Amino acid sequence: MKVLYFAWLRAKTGIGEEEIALPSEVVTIAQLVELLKGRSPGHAAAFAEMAVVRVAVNQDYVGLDSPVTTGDEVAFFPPVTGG
Amino acid sequence: MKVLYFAWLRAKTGIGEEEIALPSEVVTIAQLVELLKGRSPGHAAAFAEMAVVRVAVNQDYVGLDSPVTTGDEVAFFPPVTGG
Amino acid sequence: MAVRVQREDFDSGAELERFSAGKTRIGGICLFVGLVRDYMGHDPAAGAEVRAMTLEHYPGMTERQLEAIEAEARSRWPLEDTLIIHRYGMLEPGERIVLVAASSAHRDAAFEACRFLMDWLKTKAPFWKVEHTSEGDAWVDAKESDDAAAARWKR
Amino acid sequence: MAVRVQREDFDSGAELERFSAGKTRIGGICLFVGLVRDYMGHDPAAGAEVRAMTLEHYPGMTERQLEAIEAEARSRWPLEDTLIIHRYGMLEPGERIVLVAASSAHRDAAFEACRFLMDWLKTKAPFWKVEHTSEGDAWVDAKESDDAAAARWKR
Repeated sequence: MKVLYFAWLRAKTGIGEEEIALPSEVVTIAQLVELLKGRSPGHAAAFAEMAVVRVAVNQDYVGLDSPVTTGDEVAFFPPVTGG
Repeated sequence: MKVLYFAWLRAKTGIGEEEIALPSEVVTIAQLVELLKGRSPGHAAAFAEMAVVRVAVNQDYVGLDSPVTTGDEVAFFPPVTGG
Repeated sequence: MAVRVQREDFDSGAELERFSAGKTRIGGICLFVGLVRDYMGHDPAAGAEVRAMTLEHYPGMTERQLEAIEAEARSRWPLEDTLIIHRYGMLEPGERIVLVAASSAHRDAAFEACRFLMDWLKTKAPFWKVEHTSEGDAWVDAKESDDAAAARWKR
Repeated sequence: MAVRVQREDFDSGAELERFSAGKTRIGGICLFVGLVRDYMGHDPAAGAEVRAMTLEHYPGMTERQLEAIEAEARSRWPLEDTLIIHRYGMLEPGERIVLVAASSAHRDAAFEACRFLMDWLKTKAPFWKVEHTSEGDAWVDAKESDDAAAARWKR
């Protein structure tokens, strides 16, 4: 699974993109977040306040209870500030 | 007094502008309209339906009960259709 | 802050560029350009073909009213700049009639002021259109929808 | 109907001209251009000076979201044409960030669609700004006022 980080989530994790081997028990975004938090203190910091984290699966917005599978592209980022 | 006509009021009266000697008893727009109606059948036709006639005195919109004096510039025209 | 009433066409692109050039305090510019349509009324299939239109106006009062509308917009919103250009004379389908623009630090003010300028201009600026159509000439009637649009801004 | 996401600047005047050229069925074009401001927050006197900003985005998702926003606008209003251009990369105060435009036979549709495009873009298109200020770099926070503006169009 490809995981992407943007803006301050990228700054906190220290990476823009990583490949994750998805354990079979991880089937939702919320479970994926718990898994990712354990990867580094930076990851834990990035996901400390989920109210300000937005999630996209395959480039569409989804909620934390949304399903994920191993071929998905999952992106985490703050509320957008374009325009 | 200078009286101006625009759009179909100009077309109906047949004139764009005329000088009027204002009788002393004519002190409101409504009285002026009655006076002008008598000038020609075209004038009478132009003022037949006052609901679709707008009035400006010295280039500001006014109502029919507004006062007029001899030095004023009075304009009659339909509801505007610019833009 | 400017009002221009003119027979000749204007360069809407150049006006827009001029509006933004060197501005570092404005968040946005909202601009509207009105063009001549080639059919009468609301339905292209039903309305007679418009070959041209002539815009008559009341010189002096037009500028006065447009300046008052512009001043009203600037009293209602925190605007950096405003511009109104309106043409008169004979215009063919596709030609520009009017340009209004407003810039502000914040986009809501720019959008609202621009729309306000158009809505008030439509019901207050002394212009009249006569359409030269395939069925003869016809003075354009004022629209109730324009009165309703202007009434939105009453207060 | 077009969406462009690009690093380089665009010619807003030329885009506007292209939007109107040869169009005889549209009553009006509404266009909005957003520029980089040189101060943080809402108050030029209180906010730190912004020397530049960098716009990051999510390539692929950005285009997808902008196309969805454009399609939504066209489903809501009878539009002749729409355009969204959004830049990314480092921008200095006064530079153009975004252009949205909508044309329609009727001005209300053009105004509303243009504002809708901006309001939805502001809350849905995956762009993030980091401001390079006299007090260091700072990610721009999303604004509640933008959420409120987008919520206006809920239905």
